Amino acid sequence: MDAVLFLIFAAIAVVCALNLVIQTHPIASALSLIGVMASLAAIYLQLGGEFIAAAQLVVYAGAIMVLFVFVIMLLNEGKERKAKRRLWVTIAGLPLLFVFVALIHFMILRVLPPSDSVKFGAFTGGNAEAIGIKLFTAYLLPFEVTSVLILIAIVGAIVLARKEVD
Amino acid sequence: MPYIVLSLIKLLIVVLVLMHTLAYLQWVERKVIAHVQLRVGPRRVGPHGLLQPLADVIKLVTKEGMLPSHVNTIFYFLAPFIAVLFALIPMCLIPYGGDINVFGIHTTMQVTDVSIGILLVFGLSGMGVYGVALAGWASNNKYSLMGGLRSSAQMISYELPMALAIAAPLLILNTLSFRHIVDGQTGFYFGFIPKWTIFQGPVPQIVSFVLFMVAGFAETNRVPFDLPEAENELVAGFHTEYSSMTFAAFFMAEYANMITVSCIATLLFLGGWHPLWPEQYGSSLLPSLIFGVSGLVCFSHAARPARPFDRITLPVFGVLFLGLAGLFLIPAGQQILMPLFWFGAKTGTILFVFIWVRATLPRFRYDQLMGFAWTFMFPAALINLFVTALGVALS
Amino acid sequence: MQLWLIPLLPLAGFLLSGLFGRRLSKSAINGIAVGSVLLSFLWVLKTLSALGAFSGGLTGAPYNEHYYTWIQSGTLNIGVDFAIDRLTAVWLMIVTGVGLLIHIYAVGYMAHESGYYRFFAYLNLFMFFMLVLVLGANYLLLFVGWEGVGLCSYLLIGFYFLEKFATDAGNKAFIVNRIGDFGFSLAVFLIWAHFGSLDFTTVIAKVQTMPVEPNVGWITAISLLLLLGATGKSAQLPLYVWLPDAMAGPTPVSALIHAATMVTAGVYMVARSAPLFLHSASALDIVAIIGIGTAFFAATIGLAQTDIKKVFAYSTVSQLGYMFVGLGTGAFSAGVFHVMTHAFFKALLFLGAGSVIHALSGEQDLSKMGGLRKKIPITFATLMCAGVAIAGVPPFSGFHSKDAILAAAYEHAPWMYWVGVITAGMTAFYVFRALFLCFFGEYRGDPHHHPHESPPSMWIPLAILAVLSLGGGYIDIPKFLTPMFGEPHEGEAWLMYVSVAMGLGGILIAYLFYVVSPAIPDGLARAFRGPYRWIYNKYFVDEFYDATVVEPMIDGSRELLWRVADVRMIDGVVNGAGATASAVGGLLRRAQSGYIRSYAGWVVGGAILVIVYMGLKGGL
Amino acid sequence: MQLPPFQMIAGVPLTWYLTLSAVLFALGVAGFLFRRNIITVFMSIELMLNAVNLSFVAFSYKLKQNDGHIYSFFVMVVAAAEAAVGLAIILTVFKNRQTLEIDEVSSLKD
Repeated sequence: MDAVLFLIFAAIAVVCALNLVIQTHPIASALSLIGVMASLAAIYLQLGGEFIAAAQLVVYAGAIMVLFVFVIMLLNEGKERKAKRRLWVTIAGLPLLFVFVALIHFMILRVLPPSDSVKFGAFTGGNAEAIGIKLFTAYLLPFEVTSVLILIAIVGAIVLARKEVD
Repeated sequence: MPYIVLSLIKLLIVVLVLMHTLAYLQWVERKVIAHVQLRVGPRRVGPHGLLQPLADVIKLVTKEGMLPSHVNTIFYFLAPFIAVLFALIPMCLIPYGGDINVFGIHTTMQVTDVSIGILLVFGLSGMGVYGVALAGWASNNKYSLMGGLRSSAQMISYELPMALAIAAPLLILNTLSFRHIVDGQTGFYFGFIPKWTIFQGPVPQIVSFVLFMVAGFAETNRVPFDLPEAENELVAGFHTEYSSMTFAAFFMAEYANMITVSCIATLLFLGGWHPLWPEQYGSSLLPSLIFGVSGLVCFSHAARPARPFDRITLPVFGVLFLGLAGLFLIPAGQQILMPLFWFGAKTGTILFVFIWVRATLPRFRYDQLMGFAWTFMFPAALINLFVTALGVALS
Repeated sequence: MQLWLIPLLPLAGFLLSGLFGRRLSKSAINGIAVGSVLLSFLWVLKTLSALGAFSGGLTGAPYNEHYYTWIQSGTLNIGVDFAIDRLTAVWLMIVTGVGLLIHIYAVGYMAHESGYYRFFAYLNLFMFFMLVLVLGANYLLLFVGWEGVGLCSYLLIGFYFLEKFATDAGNKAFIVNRIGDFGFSLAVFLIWAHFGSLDFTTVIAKVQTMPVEPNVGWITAISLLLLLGATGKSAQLPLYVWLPDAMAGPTPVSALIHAATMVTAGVYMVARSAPLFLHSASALDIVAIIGIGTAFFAATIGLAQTDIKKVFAYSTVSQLGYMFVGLGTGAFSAGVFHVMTHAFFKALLFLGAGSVIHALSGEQDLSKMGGLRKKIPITFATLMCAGVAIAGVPPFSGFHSKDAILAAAYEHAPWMYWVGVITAGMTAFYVFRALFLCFFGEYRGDPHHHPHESPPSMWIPLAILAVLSLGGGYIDIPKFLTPMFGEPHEGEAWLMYVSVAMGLGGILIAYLFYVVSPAIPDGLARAFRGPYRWIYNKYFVDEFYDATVVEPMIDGSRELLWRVADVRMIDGVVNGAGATASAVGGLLRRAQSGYIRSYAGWVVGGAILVIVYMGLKGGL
Repeated sequence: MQLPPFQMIAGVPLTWYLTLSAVLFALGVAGFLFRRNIITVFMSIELMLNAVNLSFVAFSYKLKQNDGHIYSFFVMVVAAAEAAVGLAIILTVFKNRQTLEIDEVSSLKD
């Protein structure tokens, strides 16, 4: 059952990610990215990360991507024009990526014993309470710093995007 | 796997009930607005227009779907799908009552209980915006685009105060699962004031309840926040180019969102399915009383019919109501029905408020809308949250 | 006892009038400047009376206050300590008392000058550093004060920084002092290396245990280096040249810094480290010889000067020489005594000269004065008091101190006594020459100009100082300092008569020359043209220094350091670095295509390489 | 949370999750390298971040401690900030150059 669920969502994620790369239209890419995120949220649930799953939905899919879609619609650029693709990128890039994945997979297999496997609900440390406690005790300072970062980001975004009032 | 089967059964029930509620909610809305405006409202199809929703559905299904030219077909059809999807999913997470035993099976009146239910519902309903925005963008029409942009901006803006308003009662109840939220509101002060979060100490959450409701209006694009479909500015906003089923989908989505918001409000602030006053003062007799009285009223009207066919219809309703009243008196039925009754009553009240407001208030201007969100709602919610946190910390 | 208040009050004054002076009114600045000095003077009085300095107390070890550890490194441990013993007490009284008078005087004198607040800020700052110098309980604090007063003197000499000569004089003073300070700092290093501490008490205690050095050794070296510093600050041979030029500054500055207080810092330093000198056979003699040489030398120059302030400046140099004679002949208390009396009458002389200049609105040339006796009677009277005091006429202050020094000198070496006596005669002569030229005879200045008496804020300090320089001799400093420098020994009576006779003789000759028959001096000058030209041109010392030291230095800097070291080497290195960097950058620029995706490609490649490496290395 | 009754079934190897995250990451890189629309490139970055998050969560499952979750939470927050600023920058770029072609904004000048 676990395997089935995982495979379903993993398939969705990979297909959506591929779509993201292949599609020439930003909106399509954005939607497929949302798909990736949603399926990842499901996978997080499977890994016992309830809070992270919810955060994934609320923050990523619910807020960030809305922002993206908003901007895409605002600019409404349309399809990506077919331009002279710089050749070496294609030639070098694709094999490079395959090598990349292969290497990582090789390493993963080498480092991790295949024995340990994921069972749904075997790890409950990821519920909101545990995360909250950890976040406000051990990781208090990073948390505060991050909030300051957010504040700065807000100000920066406003400064950048507002019309110059002459 | 009994679990799966059970879930499927529950799902079926929920969907059926929901669909009918959606259909009839629209009838109710039309009726209520009509009466507010001193009109009669739909009454041709069936007695008191009771079959109107059926007619509408048939019409929408059979009507030809217009596909405007130059639209981005995929997204054009994807949009209503997304909208409906994310409007309906949250229904699976909402509990309508406590634990029950039916035919020896012990289960809960809820499709699935997630320990972070409210967060999940929040996230999912937040994703409904894609439907609207995409629809606006895909139908290749400047009014629609305006509508889509407006709705996405509006949703993002109002999600903040909404989240903050939700956070305050969660602080008091100290859980994220709907079930525990409701359990946290059991009991009464001095034996008669219910321990709902709007009354519960240390800090009664009336403010955040109001804020939540206002934000809910905005999230569901209801009057006075229905800028995305402001007729007099944008024809019909994001669904200008939609007709027949696709249009119906958006319609459904809007009502489903309304119901979701009302349910969350009920669960979070109004104590879910807990009665308004304790058993020993006969709260369990209330439904029988109401239905009984309405049944008698029906009979009395049937005696002096205003319209000829009332002579047939009203007695039927009278019997129906009296039957319901009897049903509520059966002890075995009570442990299932009472929670549903109270839950439905509270949710219904809130839905009525939705309709009432729509019939009453004018629409915001767009800048007012945003300004309201950022300069009033957000600070107010923050302050409320702060005060609550202070109270919780001190108690 | 809050010793720190004493220096900090003037510092506060400096900060106030220095930071906000531009906005403050003149009266406010007067209040701040004079008030701060007055307060610190009163605090000095309170502290000293509390320590029993006036009632025979404070005889033993100095009263010390430790504030915090300033430098703590290895065995080097220097604290910010202030200490008071009787020597310090004398200086505290002189500095704050005379300083107060001169501040009051300056209020009147500077009334019409621009940069009013600047002047008083500097003056207060000087008071602060001088008090730190006097109060400091170790050589480093002493050095801090030492440099501080040097800075203030530089600033105040160059106060009229629009005139070239003023700035030049400032630079000269500063640079010449550097030579002395160089010696002083070396001495401090040696002291630490040799005694392992810089606190006066420790150093002196350690010295007391050592035998007197028969011939040159550590202690002699230290003493001579200290002496070098002293010659710089106290304008002794060969470094006296800066002091006469220092008269470019306003007259109160000349009175306070270059007559009464700062220039006596050298004396203070030598007296403070008396045990060091006493433990070296040769050092003391050298001190004495330098002193007497300076005294005589400066006196001869003073004979022929025509600028009134220059005359007094050279007399200052020569009087300082006297003090060193006192120190060098072992009569430290006599030297200190002379410091005090000299502070009185020399300050008075300068302030009086200032008053004259003020009356003539800036005229300093003696040949353009004369007959001012009637015009500015108070100034005349006070200056006369100063004159008799410096001439050593009994029973006035100068007589007592100078007599004590000469007696000690005779005991040390008779020839020194005779030179000293002659110098005393010359002193009396040139001082009264100046006074007669100024006050008697006919008014030789611009006839349309009408000299006027100075305001009370100026002549009241004059009057006070006059009283002090007349009666100051009865403040028996040698007796006061007995616990530190031992009993002062009385010389035979005839020595005293001779010196007094010389003094009176000098006055008489001056009267004869410049009042009775003014023709004689010109005749003499014509008769001995050669020597006169030498004296008149100050023995061409400045020219000599220019030729031997300054010019070679400048040429060397220009030719070697600038043309070769700076342009060729340093600039070469810097430019070379820059050129190399730009060349490398030109190469690296090719990678900087501006196409973000190519950068990303590089990053991915790098990541893969890393992974491959780790995989091969079998790490992880 | 209440555990559903099918937890006794043998689970999924952890390596699958990590491989999935590797694949997603590689796809993100690919998108970054091949797409020329700034926004798409930006989204590819987000994809990479997601992939990394996945491995964080997977590892914290292996180690049975939720630090990984917290890291991925921080990643999300930072991503939010990044998105806000980045999109604002994109808007400005578009305002100044009327293009989203990443190769046409290759020069730092003008």
